[in-house]
Amino acid sequence: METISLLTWSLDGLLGLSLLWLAWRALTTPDLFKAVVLFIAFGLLITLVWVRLDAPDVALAEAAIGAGLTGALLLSALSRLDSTNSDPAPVNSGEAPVNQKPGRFESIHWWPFLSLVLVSAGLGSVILSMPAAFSGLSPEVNAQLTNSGVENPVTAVLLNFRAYDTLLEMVVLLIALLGVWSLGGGVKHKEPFPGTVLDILTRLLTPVLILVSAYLLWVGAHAPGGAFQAGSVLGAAGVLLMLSGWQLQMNIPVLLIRLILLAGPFAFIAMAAITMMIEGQLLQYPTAHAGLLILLLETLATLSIGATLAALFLGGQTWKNDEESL
Amino acid sequence: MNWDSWIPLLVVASSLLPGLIIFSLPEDKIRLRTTLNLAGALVKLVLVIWMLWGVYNGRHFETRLPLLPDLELVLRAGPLSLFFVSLSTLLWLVTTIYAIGYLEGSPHRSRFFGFFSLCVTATVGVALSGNLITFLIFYELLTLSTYPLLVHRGTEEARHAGKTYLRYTIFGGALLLLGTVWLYSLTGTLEFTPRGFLNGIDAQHYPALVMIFILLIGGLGVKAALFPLHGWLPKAMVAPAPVSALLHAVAVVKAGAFGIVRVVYDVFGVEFAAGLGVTTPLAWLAAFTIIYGSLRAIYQDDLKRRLAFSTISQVSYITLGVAIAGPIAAIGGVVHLVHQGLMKITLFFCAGNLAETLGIHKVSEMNGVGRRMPWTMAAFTVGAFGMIGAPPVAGFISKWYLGLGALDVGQGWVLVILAGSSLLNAIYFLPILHAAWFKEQQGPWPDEHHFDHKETAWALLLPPVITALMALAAGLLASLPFSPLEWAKLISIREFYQP
Amino acid sequence: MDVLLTSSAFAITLILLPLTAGMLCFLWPAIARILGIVTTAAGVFAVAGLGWQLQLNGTFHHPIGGWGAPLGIDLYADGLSLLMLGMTALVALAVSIYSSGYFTSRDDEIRFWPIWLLLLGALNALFLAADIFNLYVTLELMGLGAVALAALSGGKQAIAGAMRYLLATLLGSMCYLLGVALLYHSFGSVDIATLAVRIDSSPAVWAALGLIIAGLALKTALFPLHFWLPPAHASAPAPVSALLSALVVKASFYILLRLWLSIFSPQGVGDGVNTLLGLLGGIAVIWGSVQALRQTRLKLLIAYSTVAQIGYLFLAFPLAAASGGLAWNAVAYLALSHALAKAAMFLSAGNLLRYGGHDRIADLDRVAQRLPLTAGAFALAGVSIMGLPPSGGFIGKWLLLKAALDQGNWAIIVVLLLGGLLAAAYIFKVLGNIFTQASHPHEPSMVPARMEWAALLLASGAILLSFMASPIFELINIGDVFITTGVKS
Amino acid sequence: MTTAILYALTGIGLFSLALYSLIVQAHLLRKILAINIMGSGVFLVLIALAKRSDEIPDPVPHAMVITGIVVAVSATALALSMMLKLNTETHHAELPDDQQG
Repeated sequence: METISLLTWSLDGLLGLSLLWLAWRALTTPDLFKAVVLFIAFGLLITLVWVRLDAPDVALAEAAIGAGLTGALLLSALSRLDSTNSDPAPVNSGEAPVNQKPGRFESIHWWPFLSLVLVSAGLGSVILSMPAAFSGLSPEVNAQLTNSGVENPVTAVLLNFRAYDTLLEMVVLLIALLGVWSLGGGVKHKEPFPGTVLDILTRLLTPVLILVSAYLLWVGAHAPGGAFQAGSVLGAAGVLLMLSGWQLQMNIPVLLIRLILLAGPFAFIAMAAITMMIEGQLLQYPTAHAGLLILLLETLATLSIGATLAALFLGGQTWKNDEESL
Repeated sequence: MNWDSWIPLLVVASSLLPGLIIFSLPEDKIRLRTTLNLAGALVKLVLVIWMLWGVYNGRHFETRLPLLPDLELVLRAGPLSLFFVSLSTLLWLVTTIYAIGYLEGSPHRSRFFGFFSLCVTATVGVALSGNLITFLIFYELLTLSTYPLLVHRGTEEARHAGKTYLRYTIFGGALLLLGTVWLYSLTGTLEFTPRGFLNGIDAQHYPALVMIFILLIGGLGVKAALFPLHGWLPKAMVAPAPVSALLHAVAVVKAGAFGIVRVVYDVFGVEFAAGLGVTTPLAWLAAFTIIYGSLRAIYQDDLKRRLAFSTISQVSYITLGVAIAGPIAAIGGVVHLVHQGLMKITLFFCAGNLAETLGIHKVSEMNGVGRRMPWTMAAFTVGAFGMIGAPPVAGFISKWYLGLGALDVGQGWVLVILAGSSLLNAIYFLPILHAAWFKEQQGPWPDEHHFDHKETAWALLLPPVITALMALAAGLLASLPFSPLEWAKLISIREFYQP
Repeated sequence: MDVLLTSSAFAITLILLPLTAGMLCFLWPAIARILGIVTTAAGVFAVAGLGWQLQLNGTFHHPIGGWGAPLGIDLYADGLSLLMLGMTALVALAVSIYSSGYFTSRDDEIRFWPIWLLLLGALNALFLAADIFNLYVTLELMGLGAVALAALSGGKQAIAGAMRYLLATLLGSMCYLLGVALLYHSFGSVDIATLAVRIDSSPAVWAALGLIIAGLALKTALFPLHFWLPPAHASAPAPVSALLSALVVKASFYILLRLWLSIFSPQGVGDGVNTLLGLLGGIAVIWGSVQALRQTRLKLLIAYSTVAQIGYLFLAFPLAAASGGLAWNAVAYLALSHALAKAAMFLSAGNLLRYGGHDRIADLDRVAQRLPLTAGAFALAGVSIMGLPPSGGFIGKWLLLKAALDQGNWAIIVVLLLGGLLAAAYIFKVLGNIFTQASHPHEPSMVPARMEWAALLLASGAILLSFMASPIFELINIGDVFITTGVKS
Repeated sequence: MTTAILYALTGIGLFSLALYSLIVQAHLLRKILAINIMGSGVFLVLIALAKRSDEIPDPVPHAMVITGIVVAVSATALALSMMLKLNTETHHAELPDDQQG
């Protein structure tokens, strides 16, 4: 039992409470824009919590994807919402909608509230009853870390011990993109000229972002970082470019875009098939050059994650339906 | 795997395969469809005769197919099953000829004959089934294959009749299913064994067995048109004549009656059932249905509805014979299975002829029809006399044995029922005959068709005459070795005196 | 060594082949149609090969990456997963053949085939997984794919239905993931076999049980949580609603069953939960059938019938404890025959919709003559849904009835019989209209033959199931998944 | 009350809070926010409980949470584009039967 000094305890308590308060405010403020901003703040705060819980990889991923990209997605969706009712009180039937009124208490639906208080109390007591000291799988991970080809345990788990999960996860990203594209023509992304400041900033930032993403990819082998974090930074770069009016999707040939999108999942499946042929076990890298293979997988994964996240941000206007050549 | 164990399956398949092929035939392939139909019927007849001869010489025909881990699909040719199989095969051949003539030029015949063959497959399956689960499967298949025939015409009235038919039969099916599974969970076996397989059950299950008996008889009573469950039969007369002839005189109704015979003899064993005290209430119910059916028949002006109510009462003779739990009454009940089939199908054929050639549907329109269609009315008369129980025709024999059997076990009141019902039969049949033969024809026939010099198409005329002759033969030549009566005696001996 | 014929080769192809084919369809939409049919056909052979291998040398076990259970992820296949894989392969083949005729416009084709093949890969991966977190990822992959397909037709109802479905499926996954978290942090592993050994009945296990069952019940649309199913399944395109009702709903039920059999029930952890699930199943059967009876549109009727049939699957939980393998065999058989029959029903509904332009039950204009194969398919599928012999549904109902009667559980007996009667009522309501003339006949548009044959073959499959019961039960019981008494290693 | 337990309880709090607003709120954007917050809650529980012993935390939950975050973002993207499509079709950002609510 680590001796809890008053300082750390108060810091954690403060962080935890503010998380809850931020979440509550984000979910109940009448103004949608304020809700999204609060949600982004919530994302940043939770990144702090991950750092506090010694989970640097997760903190990186959360900052880039959880707060950054999801926030961008929410804001762009909010801007595209039909202007008639993006304001707080949708003027559809005149009567003030129940949950929009700022009144704090009479708007609470008692029945779900009480049942959920019970549920959380129950779960809370379960958490308290769990055994204090618990090592989980870290001994096994440390034992096998040497012949996993990477030093960073999280990357080892992600790309070697549980590589099959990551393979399926790449396909999840792909299927989400296909779903977004199959929903077809959303509102055209009308981007006015970004203004010189943003334009110059983008020109300076993009190469830096790409460099950071490459570094994160490389450092993932022995320190917090890795494919997902690198990919999301790359995606952020793409989003930045698109926000500043660069019509990326117009001048890159469609087949190339699709190949990039498929690079990650395809690499995983090819690797799986090859290792199956050679070693007889799915995704069993020959220990000699496991590190190299993982790095290869990670680079391709970074590329396709970046492209997919940027494409998800673009959302509705799909690249596919303005070309019918194939 | 000698040849004998495949014949029962071949008998069932001999109408299933042509049926499936006919389903896929386009409408205009009349010649191919007719040959397929008749070929299927003839092949089945040959196989049945082969089995009759085999069983007579003591050979054993049984097909066992795996169905469930510890339950099998069993098709076995015992004396009782052969009795019913030969009836349905013979009458299917005759009815096919009749249906081909009757449906000349009407639409959707491929669909009709497809379901027609499916229905006969189900009837033959019901007859040949060796255990209760096979019986249940073919029994439900019978419901499913008769429904499309009922709604064949596609009129709103047909759909309504179909709906009532389903409401009764699906409900009956559910009762039968519950009874069968409950029995299976109690006894662990469902094989039909002469004198039943429930003798070893210990006493504390008796109330459950009574409940099971009620459930089974309830399920079968729907098709056997026992009193409270008969509502669908008169409404089902909206179907075309060959459907009401074969189905509601032979296949569907007989499957119910045959089921009751099976349950009482080969599941419970008639002594065990009598011991349980369930047979006497069944006898009362059957008796009441006989009287009720005949009473209702008197007031029906529509000819087919009158015949339908007469079927309701006649089929309950079989149940009565079985419920009296005496060896001689059993002979009467079982033999009536065939006699009633022959007589009733003749009447329905004649009704179909009258409707098809002269457009007569009402009894009141039948004045002087004997002169216009002498052969049809002659067959009708033979059938009617058989129904009343007049001596030369087969009906008399079954009533005779029923009466004798009732006296043999001291159930005197049955004689009153038999006499009363014969009287009622006379009340609703004789006026028809009188009107047909002795009254003058007033006014033109509602919808007359001329068939140059013959009274109607030969395909419509031949079947009723053949079945009338068969009914007469079953009555006159009752003592020949292969007559229905002798065969019924063989069955009854097997049920009662087998050591 | 002949790596090609080992069971792991078959299992891996079952997972990787659809995924690669999906990506190739995305890359070259022109070949999508042929690739889809070829992949699903290969899938059927792969399942057959896997079944053959399972029969030869028992359950299939493949440690991915060679790391072994607690650390790495294992693939595991026994009789139950084989049954589910076979069901998926058959329905997938029929749906693919059907869709090659259904989706004619290039735009639809581009959107349907990639997602469908990825979904198929997710389904196969789910049935082969032996790791509860891996099950979460496959569940999520399947959910997103199903939602994307449900929204394919683009109408107002379709999008609203798909949105509600997405929210429900995400909520279900979150609850499931919380359950996984609790289990992991109590026993240090997410592998089902290891968990089965280490589990004890601590409060954490109870909470995990509650969360996982709530999450998966929401995804399986068990009674109180079924609100999202009818609009989503009814407004989706016909092949999509077929695979939603037949496969996607069964996948979450499979996980529930798998976890229940191997982790929760050996410890007697869930006795109270048994009766609750049985009760909800019973209400689902009655309520679903009554709702189906009230519908005027065919696809909504079939969707509500799915809600009812799901109820049948949950009826077995209270019976399972005392009836040994019987109740579970019945559930497996009901799931298989329902999948085939329900898929056939939705496909024939799609034919009727394509042919008549509408699916109002009252005006099914003399379809028996003009679309005989579709009418036949619907009728045969209806027979299996009603549980009338000769059909797979009858065998399942018979076994459930037998299990209920052995234990004298009269409530379930009444529900089973009442469910059968209500099913007969709503099936024959449709069949009655198929034969009769509609009030105003209209100009039909022709339906490609392969679409009718796909529905008919599936429906006759459901009927043939009634004669293949004992061989299938032998297959199901490879690896004795249903013997819940002893704790398996 | 170690930090692990504290954060785990916060995770549970987030989970229930988000579940409540998912049920109550009508606007789809709020429902999507609620789903994201619920996800963060579960991830918080996963990682907090991994930190119960004081030496380096167990990396497996970390990998799981990274996978979870990526899955969450893809689900959010799909949900948002579906909401937009529903919005263009019906000019409402609520589900049909919630509209009057």
